[in-house]
Amino acid sequence: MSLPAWWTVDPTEPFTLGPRRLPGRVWTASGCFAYGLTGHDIAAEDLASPYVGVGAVVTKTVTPMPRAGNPMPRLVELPHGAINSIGLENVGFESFLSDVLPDLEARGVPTVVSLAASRPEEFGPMTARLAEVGSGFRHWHGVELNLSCPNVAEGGHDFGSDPDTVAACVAAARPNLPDRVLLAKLTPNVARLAPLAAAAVDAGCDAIAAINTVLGLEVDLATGRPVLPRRFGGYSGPAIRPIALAKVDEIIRTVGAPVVGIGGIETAADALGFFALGCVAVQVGTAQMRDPFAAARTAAALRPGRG
Amino acid sequence: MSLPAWWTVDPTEPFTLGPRRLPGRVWTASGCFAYGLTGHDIAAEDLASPYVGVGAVVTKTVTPMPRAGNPMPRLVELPHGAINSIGLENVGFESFLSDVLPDLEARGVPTVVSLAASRPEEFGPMTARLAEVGSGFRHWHGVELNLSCPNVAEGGHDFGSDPDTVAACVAAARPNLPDRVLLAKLTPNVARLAPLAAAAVDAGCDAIAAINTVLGLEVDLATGRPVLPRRFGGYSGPAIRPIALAKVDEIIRTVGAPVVGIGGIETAADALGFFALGCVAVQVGTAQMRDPFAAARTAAALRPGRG
Amino acid sequence: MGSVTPATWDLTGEVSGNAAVSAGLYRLDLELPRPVGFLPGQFAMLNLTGAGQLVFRRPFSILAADGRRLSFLYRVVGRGTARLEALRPGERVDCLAPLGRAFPAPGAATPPALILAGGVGLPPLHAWVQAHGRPDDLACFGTRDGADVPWGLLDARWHVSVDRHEGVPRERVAHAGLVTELALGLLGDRPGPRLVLACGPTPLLRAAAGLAQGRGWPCFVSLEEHMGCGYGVCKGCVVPVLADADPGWRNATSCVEGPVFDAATLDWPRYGGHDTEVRP
Amino acid sequence: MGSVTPATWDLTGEVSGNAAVSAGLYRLDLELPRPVGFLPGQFAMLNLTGAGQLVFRRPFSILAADGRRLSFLYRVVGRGTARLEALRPGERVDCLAPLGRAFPAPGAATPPALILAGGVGLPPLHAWVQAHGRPDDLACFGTRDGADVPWGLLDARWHVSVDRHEGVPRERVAHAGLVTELALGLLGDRPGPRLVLACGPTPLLRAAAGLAQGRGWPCFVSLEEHMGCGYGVCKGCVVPVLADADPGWRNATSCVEGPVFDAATLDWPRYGGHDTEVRP
Ligand SMILES: Cc1cc2nc3c(=O)[nH]c(=O)nc-3n(C[C@H](O)[C@H](O)[C@H](O)COP(=O)(O)OP(=O)(O)OC[C@H]3O[C@@H](n4cnc5c(N)ncnc54)[C@H](O)[C@@H]3O)c2cc1C
Ligand SMILES: Cc1cc2nc3c(=O)[nH]c(=O)nc-3n(C[C@H](O)[C@H](O)[C@H](O)COP(=O)(O)OP(=O)(O)OC[C@H]3O[C@@H](n4cnc5c(N)ncnc54)[C@H](O)[C@@H]3O)c2cc1C
Ligand SMILES: Cc1cc2nc3c(=O)[nH]c(=O)nc-3n(C[C@H](O)[C@H](O)[C@H](O)COP(=O)(O)O)c2cc1C
Ligand SMILES: Cc1cc2nc3c(=O)[nH]c(=O)nc-3n(C[C@H](O)[C@H](O)[C@H](O)COP(=O)(O)O)c2cc1C
Ligand code: FES
Ligand code: FES
Repeated sequence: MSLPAWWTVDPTEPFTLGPRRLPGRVWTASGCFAYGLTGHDIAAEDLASPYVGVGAVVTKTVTPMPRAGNPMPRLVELPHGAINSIGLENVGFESFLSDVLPDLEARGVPTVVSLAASRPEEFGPMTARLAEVGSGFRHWHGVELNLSCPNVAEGGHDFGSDPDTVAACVAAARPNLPDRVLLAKLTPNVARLAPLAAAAVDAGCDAIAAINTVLGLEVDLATGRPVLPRRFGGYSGPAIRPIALAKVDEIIRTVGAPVVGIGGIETAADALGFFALGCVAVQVGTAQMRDPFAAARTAAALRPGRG
Repeated sequence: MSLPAWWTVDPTEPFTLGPRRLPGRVWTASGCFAYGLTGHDIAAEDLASPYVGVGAVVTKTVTPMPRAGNPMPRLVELPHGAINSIGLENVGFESFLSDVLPDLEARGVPTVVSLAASRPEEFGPMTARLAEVGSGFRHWHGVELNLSCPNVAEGGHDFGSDPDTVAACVAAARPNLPDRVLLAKLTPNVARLAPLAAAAVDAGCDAIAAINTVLGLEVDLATGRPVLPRRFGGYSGPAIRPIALAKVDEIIRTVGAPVVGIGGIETAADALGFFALGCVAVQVGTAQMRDPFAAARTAAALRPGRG
Repeated sequence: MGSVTPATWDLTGEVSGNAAVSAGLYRLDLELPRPVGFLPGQFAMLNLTGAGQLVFRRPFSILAADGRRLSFLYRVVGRGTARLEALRPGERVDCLAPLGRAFPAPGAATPPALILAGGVGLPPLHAWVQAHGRPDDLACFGTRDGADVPWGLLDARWHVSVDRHEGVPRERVAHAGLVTELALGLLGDRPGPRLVLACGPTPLLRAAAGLAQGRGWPCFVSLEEHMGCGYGVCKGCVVPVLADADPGWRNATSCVEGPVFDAATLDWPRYGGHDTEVRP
Repeated sequence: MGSVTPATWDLTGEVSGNAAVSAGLYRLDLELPRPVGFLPGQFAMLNLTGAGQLVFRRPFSILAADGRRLSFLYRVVGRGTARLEALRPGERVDCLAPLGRAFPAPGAATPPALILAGGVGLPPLHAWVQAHGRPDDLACFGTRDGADVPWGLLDARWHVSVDRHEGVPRERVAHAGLVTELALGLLGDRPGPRLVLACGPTPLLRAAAGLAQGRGWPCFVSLEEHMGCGYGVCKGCVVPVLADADPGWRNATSCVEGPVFDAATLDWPRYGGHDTEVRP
């Protein structure tokens, strides 16, 4: 793809977001790149590692306690995307702090930590502990509050759809993160995102991350039953990109807050659409699961004079 | 596709919905097959006409006054669907009554009339006039209230997202249609469809039609601007099928009302997913625009012993 | 005219030929399960089958019909035409045809034609010349440079103009400049009237309409709107035409009321038009 | 073992061969831009390129590696494998390989192997026999009927069992019944222990694990879970393994901690397993 004339930014160069300089504008989305690669590395002919030029790895959402997640199958491919009901399987906050985060720091992986909790207040102590452990860390850049995991709550409806709760979550976390970026990740499964975004921004977050997965369902035609044991799941991938663009546009035009765009980004062209609307950065999710170099190649292809 | 064992219904046979016998369970969706074919006919080798086995043509939504619709471009293909901002271009209620409906009756096209208005009360007089003109008609089977056109109202948010208004629309129409089926077509651009569906059913409609298009946006990368002059449009086609299935399932399981499933149906397999969840009928929209025989072939392929 | 229009068929054909006929133009030949007729100016909606299937078919003017074969000329500008170009003989293509209004057939009283074809606007007018061409018609084709011209298709009846001369075969003639300039030059002071028929980029259509209007000549143009369905059901292809009733114009469905319009009936100031550009 | 595992590469290869090797099995050969190593039991994540690209790659055990060539055996069961089957030489395929844990390589103290391969579970064990096979190993392959057996791949070391005998070539032998029955028959009262290695339908894996557990033999099975990423980042492929900590089990990521597991570590009652079925 030849880059359009209006595109002049190099997304592999550092930029300022809230109180923080981040290494780049193309990130990997939470839950789609785990806690980065662990154990094994992966190489390609054009790029030495999947991290090249990637601005941040948003780690898999961690919860106060470890979670085994939902029963299998919990990730199913659809013709134009995927639906998942992983159910936030994660190692739990404490072992994340003791094992995962120090390892990411040691390996120099630019990291944004995704957190979820069942009550807004919990984000206070969690971010406090995080700030403590990560105080000296140079590669830990901030926190993304996952206020929107449709596949945890039954039927996919969660506390992230109420402005007051959103504000409470952000307010609980902000004071503990004076020098790190704080993002609120919102659910698209609401009539209007703007009020939620406005509440998050007023409560002090630096940017909105949107969107999380869209509530979806697929049927196993052989049995006539939903393919996921929990019926519903989170719909992601190329199919939801136009929905994400609409939500992002709604936020940018009505709230004016910095937005990190997420949803169906597979290529540099897809990412450009989000940047065109005014996103300060983007995240690659489902495509990163398919192609370990998806985010890295997207970033590389968006370097002016390179595309 | 070989039909699964659980599927035993012949969708080309009449079935009862509310006060009415309808000719079949596979319909064409409003706005995707105009007022049926006009002037020219279309033939194929397997089927003599696009109407064969089709239960109903839901006509393009008509409004009290004629509308020219939105500026061009107003229909754009996306990789896995389409986004439209036609803006309800239509001939207007009066010429629909005088020219279109009698013609459909004369040609024996099974018809469900889609109506929209800007105030709930308007559905009263409209359905009254309709019942008057169509009193003797054998092929006019009912009315679908379009409470959900995201591309008319600015930003795509419309009165169809408030339960009381939905109830008022249905209540205004019901008394005038004692012997015709009455459907309420709802917008998916809300957090929960169930309350809207419940309101419509309590107010007396026979079935819920879901879903209408999903709010979406696409960017023209050459200019960096949205491809549609109105920025937002209605997203339709295969990409939204899993979203439609989720919404339909929500309604069926929480309200228990009969549902006519709509959203991304291109093939018999797609339709089966909706029937598996309990839909009494389905509508083919975007696929019908591409393939005049989409609904007819879907119906034919779903006849047990034929598939 | 709708009455004499051949029946429309929804058929799946097999590619029997798909090759370049010039630097920028490809010819696609489809073998259909049965013959379909067409009138010059009518089009087909084509789509790929299988994984390459597009959400919407794409409109292409019919170049020629010969028994069960239907032929097209196309230019690669985006997703769909790129997939068309990759088709190999034997692969299947969905074809809905014929569709739309044709260019008028000349009657005894019809003045000689002045034909203005620009770039990929050639096929419908080439078909018209094959079907209705008369000795004193004047057929002009214009494109960017000599290499873009499908010389093999253009017999002596066709006059060619190009912006850049390179690529013009030694034995062929190509004039410099716009196709309208070429036409006016050839007309010289020969008396009118002329039946003006035009297909190509919007500027060419505007020029043709202006030229005809100025002289009071009849003029028909073929518009290339984005299309969803191609058979009149989506209203995604409308163009503004003059109307008696308020507000003095109305939307015409270009796939059914067009693509060929009497230039005098179009609301030109309100018409946006658009030209196919290759996407970045 | 992870340490000795060859490096994982994300490469785009060219199809150099793609043909049926039995009624139900196809062999795919990919020419990669560079050689990649593998250990028997490891797999690759494959995807098509262009319009046929899938949202997720598909996991396939590596049958063999020869220089820059990587080979696979596959069965057509759905969307992706149907597209694989349509690939012609020269077409491009994305290949992420090698991935996952391999079957253990035998050491001096390792007892002779008892190999149980069912249907499309053959490739990793065929690779193991090629790499590590010893004279007193016992290799058994079972499938539905004789026509499904890739006879060309199976040398004299392989014993074959089929449910239905038709399709068995005159010069070859095939026993009737389940592959586990065949194995037990061949074992007769020869003394154990055996290193049991199994890959195939879940019932076969359960039988293999039971057989080994009853005799206190070591047993390794390769599980075929649905996979999203294949490289450990999505948690869509988990299987339950026994754990000391509460609640006595945990999810293991089968693409990274597997697909080969020590049968004794799996929480069999909790394991759903699933077999690839052709979708209606
Ligand atoms: C009645 C009619 C007859 C036509 N006849 C021919 C013909 O004989 N040969 C030929 O090469 N082309 C013809 N066209 C144009 C052709 O339909 C488009 O070039 C084609 O649809 C582009 O498809 P795509 O997927 O490659 O491009 P897209 O990816 O869809 O778009 C690429 C570019 O093409 C433009 N475009 C998309 N659809 C259309 C459209 N329907 N009309 C005009 N521009 C469009 C877009 O604005 C964009 O700039 C005709 C169009 C119409 C309406
Ligand atoms: C580690 C591993 C190694 C494998 N090795 C081989 C091999 O060497 N040869 C071979 O033919 N197959 C192998 N498989 C199975 C192969 O991955 C699936 O058959 C393939 O993904 C199906 O893709 P599809 O698009 O054709 O089917 P889909 O349309 O995706 O599904 C069709 C059917 O296949 C089932 N299915 C889908 N994905 C998987 C999966 N990952 N595992 C099992 N069943 C699945 C579905 O439940 C459904 O019944 C392996 C699987 C794994 C996990
Ligand atoms: C398998 C899977 C797991 C996910 N897990 C998380 C998660 O733990 N936390 C979170 O905030 N989002 C999670 N997401 C959502 C993604 O981060 C992203 O918001 C969404 O998938 C849309 O982007 P995409 O279309 O590029 O995938 C997950 C998505 C997938 C597909
Ligand atoms: C071009 C276009 C026009 C439409 N017009 C209407 C309309 O007038 N009234 C209405 O209720 N729905 C309208 N719809 C929505 C469809 O009826 C249908 O609900 C939606 O497209 C989802 O179904 P699909 O994915 O099969 O297209 C329109 C959709 C399209 C694509
Ligand atoms: S393209 Fe659909 S009405 Fe003309
Ligand atoms: S398939 Fe993604 S973690 Fe195993």
